[in-house]
Amino acid sequence: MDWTLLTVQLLNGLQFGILLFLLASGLTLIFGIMDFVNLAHGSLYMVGAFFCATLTQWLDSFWLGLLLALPATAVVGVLVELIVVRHLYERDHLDHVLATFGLILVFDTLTQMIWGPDGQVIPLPAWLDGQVSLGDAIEVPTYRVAIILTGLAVAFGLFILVTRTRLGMQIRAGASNRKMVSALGVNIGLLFSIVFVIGAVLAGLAGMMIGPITEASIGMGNQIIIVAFVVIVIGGIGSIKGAFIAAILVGLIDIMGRSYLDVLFKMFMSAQNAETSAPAVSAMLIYILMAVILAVRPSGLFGPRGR
Amino acid sequence: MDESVILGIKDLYKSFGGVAATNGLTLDVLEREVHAVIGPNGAGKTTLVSQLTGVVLPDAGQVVFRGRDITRMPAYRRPHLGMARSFQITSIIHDMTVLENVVLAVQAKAGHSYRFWESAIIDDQLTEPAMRALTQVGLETEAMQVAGPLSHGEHRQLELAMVLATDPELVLLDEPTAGMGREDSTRMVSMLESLKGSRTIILVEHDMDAVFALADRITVMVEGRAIATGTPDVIRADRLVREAYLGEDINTAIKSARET
Amino acid sequence: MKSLTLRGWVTLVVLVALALLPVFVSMTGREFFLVLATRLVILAIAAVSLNLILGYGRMISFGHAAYLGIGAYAVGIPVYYEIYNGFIHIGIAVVVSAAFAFLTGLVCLRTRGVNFIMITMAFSMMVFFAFVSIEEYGGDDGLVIEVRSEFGQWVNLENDTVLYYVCFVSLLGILYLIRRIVHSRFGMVIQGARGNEARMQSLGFDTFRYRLVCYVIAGALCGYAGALLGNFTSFISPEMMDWTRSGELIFMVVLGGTSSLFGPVLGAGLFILLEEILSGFWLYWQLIFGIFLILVVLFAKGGIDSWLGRRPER
Amino acid sequence: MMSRLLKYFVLSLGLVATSAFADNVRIGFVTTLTTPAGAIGRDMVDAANIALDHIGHKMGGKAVEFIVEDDGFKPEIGKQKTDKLVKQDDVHFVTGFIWSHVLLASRKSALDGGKFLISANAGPSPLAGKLCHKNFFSSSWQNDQNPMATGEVLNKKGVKKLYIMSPNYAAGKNMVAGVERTFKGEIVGKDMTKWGKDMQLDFSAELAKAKASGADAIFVFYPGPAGPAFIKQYDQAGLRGKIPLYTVFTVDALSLARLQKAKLGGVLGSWNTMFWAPDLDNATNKRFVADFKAKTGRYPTHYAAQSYDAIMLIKSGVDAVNGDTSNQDGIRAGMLKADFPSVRGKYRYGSNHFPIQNFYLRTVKKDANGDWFVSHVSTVLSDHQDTYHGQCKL
Repeated sequence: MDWTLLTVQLLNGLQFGILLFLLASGLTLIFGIMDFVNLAHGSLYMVGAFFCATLTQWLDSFWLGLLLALPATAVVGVLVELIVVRHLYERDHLDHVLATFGLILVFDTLTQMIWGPDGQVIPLPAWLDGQVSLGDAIEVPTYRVAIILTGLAVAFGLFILVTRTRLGMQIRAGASNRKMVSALGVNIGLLFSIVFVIGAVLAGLAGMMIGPITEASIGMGNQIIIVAFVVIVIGGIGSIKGAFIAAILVGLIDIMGRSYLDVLFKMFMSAQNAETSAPAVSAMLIYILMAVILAVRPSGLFGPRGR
Repeated sequence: MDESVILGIKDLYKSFGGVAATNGLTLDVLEREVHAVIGPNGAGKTTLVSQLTGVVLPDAGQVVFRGRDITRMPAYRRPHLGMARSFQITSIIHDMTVLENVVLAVQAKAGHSYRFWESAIIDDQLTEPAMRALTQVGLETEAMQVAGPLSHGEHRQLELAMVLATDPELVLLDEPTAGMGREDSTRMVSMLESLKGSRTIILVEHDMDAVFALADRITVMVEGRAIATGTPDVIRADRLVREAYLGEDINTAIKSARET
Repeated sequence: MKSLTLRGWVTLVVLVALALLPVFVSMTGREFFLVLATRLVILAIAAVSLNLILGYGRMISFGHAAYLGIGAYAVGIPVYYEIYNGFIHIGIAVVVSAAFAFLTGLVCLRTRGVNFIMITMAFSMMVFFAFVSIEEYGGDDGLVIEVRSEFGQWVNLENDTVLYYVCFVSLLGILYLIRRIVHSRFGMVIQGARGNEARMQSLGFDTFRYRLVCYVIAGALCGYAGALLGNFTSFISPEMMDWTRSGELIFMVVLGGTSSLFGPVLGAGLFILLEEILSGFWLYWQLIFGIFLILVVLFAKGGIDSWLGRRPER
Repeated sequence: MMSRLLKYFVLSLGLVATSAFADNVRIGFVTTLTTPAGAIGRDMVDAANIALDHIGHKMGGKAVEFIVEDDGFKPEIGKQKTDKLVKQDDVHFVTGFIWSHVLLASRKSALDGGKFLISANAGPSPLAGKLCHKNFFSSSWQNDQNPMATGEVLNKKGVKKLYIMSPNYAAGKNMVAGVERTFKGEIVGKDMTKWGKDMQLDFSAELAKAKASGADAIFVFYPGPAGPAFIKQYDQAGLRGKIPLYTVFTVDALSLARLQKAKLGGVLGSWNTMFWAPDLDNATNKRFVADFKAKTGRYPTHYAAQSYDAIMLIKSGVDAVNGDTSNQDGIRAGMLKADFPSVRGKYRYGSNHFPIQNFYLRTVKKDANGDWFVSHVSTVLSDHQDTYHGQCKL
C-alpha cells in the first residue's frame, strides 16, 4: 500500500467534497426552505466562474476578480429569483424541474453568445500556483489546499449564520415549518430572496474556486449539479449538516473509485476492460450509495420525517 | 372474552418523544353498538383512531378485531376485514367526481383491482352499490359533480357514503360533524341514527349533543387512558368524569361545547 | 356521430395527417419528413408511457429515458451477436424494461416528492454508466445497429415507410391500451392514489403495489418505444439515457398536457417540430427553446390540451 | 432574421422548389459548434470558408452550396444531422466530423444514402480496416498514426516507463493503442477518463497516481477543451521538470491561446507530433495560414488545416468529372489521386482511402509578435501508412 498516494488521494477527495458542499449547501437551503427544486443552481456555478475569469483577466488580479465576481453573481441570482423563480414557489416540483431546466438552456446559450465557445482561463497568483509539502514525501498543489481551507471557512461561517443569527433562526424555522414563520410576521418574500441569493453566491463561489483548475466552460455545472443533488438527497433535504457529511462522503468515494477501482478490477478482468469499466463504475458508485441510503432511510441521513 | 365483543383493545401504549399519547388503554367495543369516545383535547383520541386504523403502530398492547390480532396489520389490509373509517379533516379525492369517489370505495371491497381492461365507471357491479350509498346520504343528485368544489357539508356526506359503500362491520367515525353548521350537523346525526343497530360504530366526537343522542355506551378518555365506560346515564353521573372536565358539571360542559 | 370539440378536431387532424404522411412523402420525394415523423411518433409513445405514471399517477420520474436506452440496446446487442429476430428484440426490450422498473420501483416508490425525482434519475444514471462501462458494446461511443429487426417476410423494417407505419400503429395501439387502463378499475385506483393516497389506503388499497404495477407498465411500454428507436436510429449510445433526455420527455408531457390521453402526443410533436425548425435557422436556438419552456411553465398551465379548451386537471 | 425564419418555414414545408433540385455541388459539414468543443468547429468552418474563397465557391464550374450542421458533441445528434443532410438537403458530400464516435454513428446514414463521406478529422480504426468503404475518404489521418510517431519519439528520448492518460472514447482508445504499438518501454499506468459533453476536467486523482507510479514520462491525448485544463493541472501538481509530458492533439493553436492568456509558460519548448505545422514550408500552407490569421486573428489548428484540405480534396474530385456529380466513379478516381495542393505538401492515398503521409516532431515557440505556436522541427515518420489497411477489402 502506498500511503503517500493514499494521503494525497484523501486530500483530493476532501477538496472535491468541499467543492460539492459549497454547491450543495445553497441547494439544500433553497430546497429545505422554499421546497424549490433548482436545477439551474449549476448555471450560477458556471456564471460565477465566467465572471471571475473575465474580471481576473481585465484587472490582472485573481483576488479583485474573485471579490467583484461574488456580488456580480449575487445580482444574477436576484434577477433569476425576481423574474422566474419567485413565481414558482407555490407550484409543484414538476414545474420547478421544467422551468429551471429551461433556465439551464438559457444560461448555457447566453454564455456561449457572450464568451464564445472557448473555455476561459483564470490565472492564479504565483504563490497559489505552486505546491506545498506536507511531511517528507507528500506534495500537493497549493491551490487545492487553499480550496479546502476556504471551503471549511465558508462551512464554518454558514454554520454560525444558521445557528447564531436572527436570519439563521428564521431560516431554520422556515426549514421546519413554513407556515409558522409567516405567522411570526417574518417577510417571507424577502427571506426567500435572501436565501436564494445566498445559495447563488455559494454556487458562484464554488465555480470561482474550480475555475483556475478546469477553466470556466459552458455547461460546466450540468454534471456536478446532479452530483450535488445526490449529496443533498443523501444528506437529507434542508440539512446543512447532512449536506456537509454527504458532500465529503461523495467526494471521497468519487476520488477513491477513480484511484483504486481499476486496480481492483484488473484482478478479475482484462486490463483493457478494467480501464474502461473502472471510471464508469466509480461514477456509478455515488448513485448506488444514494439508492442504498434511500432504500434504508427514504428521507436521507438527516432528513426531516415524512417528507 | 365475551362473544359479542367485536373489537378488543388491551393495554395499548404509544408515546411520541417520551410523551405517552396512549397510556395503557383498555376498551371493549360490542357488536352492533354505537360506542362514543369522548375526552378533553389532548386526551389521545386521535392517536387512538390512528392506531385502530393502522396509520400509527402501537409501542405495546394489543388490538383484536373479531378474534384476530390486528395490532401490527398494515392500514390497507384492515378494510378487508370489515373496518372502515372517516376522517376528522375531510379526506376525499378532490379531482374525481362524487360517484368515482364512492365507486373506489365499492371497488376496494370487491376484491383486487388488477383489472386493466373494462371501464370501471360503467360497471353496474360498482356503480349500483355506489349509487345506493349516495342515496343513503342524500347525495345522489351530485353524483356526476367533481367532488372538490362541493360544500363542506356535502364533503362530509360523501365521506360517509364512502364508508357505507364498503359495507363494513365496524365504522370508525372521527368527528363526523366537525366544522358543520347546526343544520348540517342535525342532518348528519339523523343519518347516523338510521344506521344504528345495523353496524358497530365507534364515534369520536366533540359535539355532546350528538354523542348523547347516538351512543349506546360512552368511553371517557383522559391522558391516554379510559377513565370510565358506560351508558350515557352512567357517564353523566360519574364523579371521575366530572373531575376530568375540570370540576365542571358535565351538563355545563355539554352546553359550552354547544355554544362553541 | 356526435359533434367534435376543438380538441377532438385537433386530435383527428393530427392522426389523419400522421396516417397520410407517407403518401405526401412519396408524392414530394421529401424523405426527411418521414425521418422526422418517425422520430416524432416514437418519442410520442415514450411520452404517452411517461404520462401514465406522471400524469395519471403523479409519479414524477426523472429517469424515463433509461427505458428508451434499455429498449434500444435490446435491439443493438442481439444484432451485435447476429440475432435479428424482431420478436426476440421486442421481447427482451419489454421484459428487461419491466424487470428494471420492478426492481427500481421497489426502492423509488418508497420515497416521495423530490427524493422520488432524484432517485429515479439516479437509477437512470446507473444504467447510463453501466453501458458506458461495457467496452464490448461500444461504451461511450455507442453501438451501430447494422441490421434492423426482422419480422418475417411480411414486415420489412428496412423500408422506412414500413418502419414508420409499424411505429404509427404501435402508437395507436398503445393510446388505446392506456385509454382502457385509465378507465379501468386499476386506473381508478392509480388516479385515486394521485388525489389522496392516505384515503386510498384507508379504503383498503395497497397503493404501493398498485403504483408499482403502474410503474412497471409504463417502463415496459417505454422499453418498447426504445426498441423502435433503436431500429429507427440504427445507432444507440448511453447518451440517449442522459438525465437531460428524461427532462425532455417530461417537457413533452407537460407541454402537451398531463393526465390527458392525447396531450403527450401533441407535446412530443410540438417539441420535435420546434427543435427542428429552430435549430435549422439559428445556432443559438436553445436560447429560444429555454425561454419557451419557462414561459410554458409560467403561463400555460395545462399545456396544449388546455389551450384547446380543456380544464387543466379534472 | 424574420425573413430567414419565414424562408426556412416555407422551405421545410416543401411548398417551393428547394435548392435540392438546383444544379450545384452541395457539401454538408457536420461539426461541433456548441458546448466547450465548439471552438474546434468554429476553426474548421472558418478554414473551410477560406478554402471556398480560394476556389471562388466553384467546383468543376459549378457553384458550391455549403451547409453547416452542429452535432452538439453527441453521436446521436451527429447522426440526425447527417440524416437531414442526406435526405433533406440531398448533399453530394458529407464532411467535417471532429469526433470518432460521431463519425462512427453517422457512417451508415451517409454511405447507405449513396453519398461521399469525408472525415476532416476523426480517423477511427474500424473505418480504416473492416468498415472501409469505397465512398469514404479521410483528409486527416488514422487515429493510431500520430501517437505511433510519439512512441518513436519517446524511444529516441530514452523513456523507459510511461504513464498514459486519455479520454475514454473511440479515438482515445486508438491513441493509446497507437503509442503502445511503437513505444518499447513499460507502461506503468493508464487512465481512461470520462469524455463527451460532460467530460471530466479535474484530474487530481489521476495526476496523483501518475506521480506515484514512478513513470519517467506522461503521454496524454486531451483534445479541445480538456487540453489547457490538463496542462494547467500538470503544472499545478508540480510535475513539470519532474515527469516530462508528451502529447498528441492536445497542444494546438486553441489551447495555446488560452495557456498564453493564463501565462502558463511551462508549455513553451514542449514536444508533440503531427502531420502538419503552421510553419510547414510550402506555398499552399503559407497562403492558408496567412489568410486564416488575417481573417480570424488566430493561428489555424490542425483541425482547420484538415478542413481546408477536405474542401480541396472534394474539388479535385468534382473537377475530375467537370462538375458531373452523378459520376461517382469519376469523382472517386479523382480524389484517390490526391492531386491537389495540400497544406501538408504532397501525400498519397492508401487502399483504404486514408493518407500515406509524413509525421513531424513539433515544439512550442514564440513567433515574432510574441504569440505562442507549434513549430515544425523534424520528420519522425516518412510516408507512414496506418496499420489497419490490410483489413480493408477494397
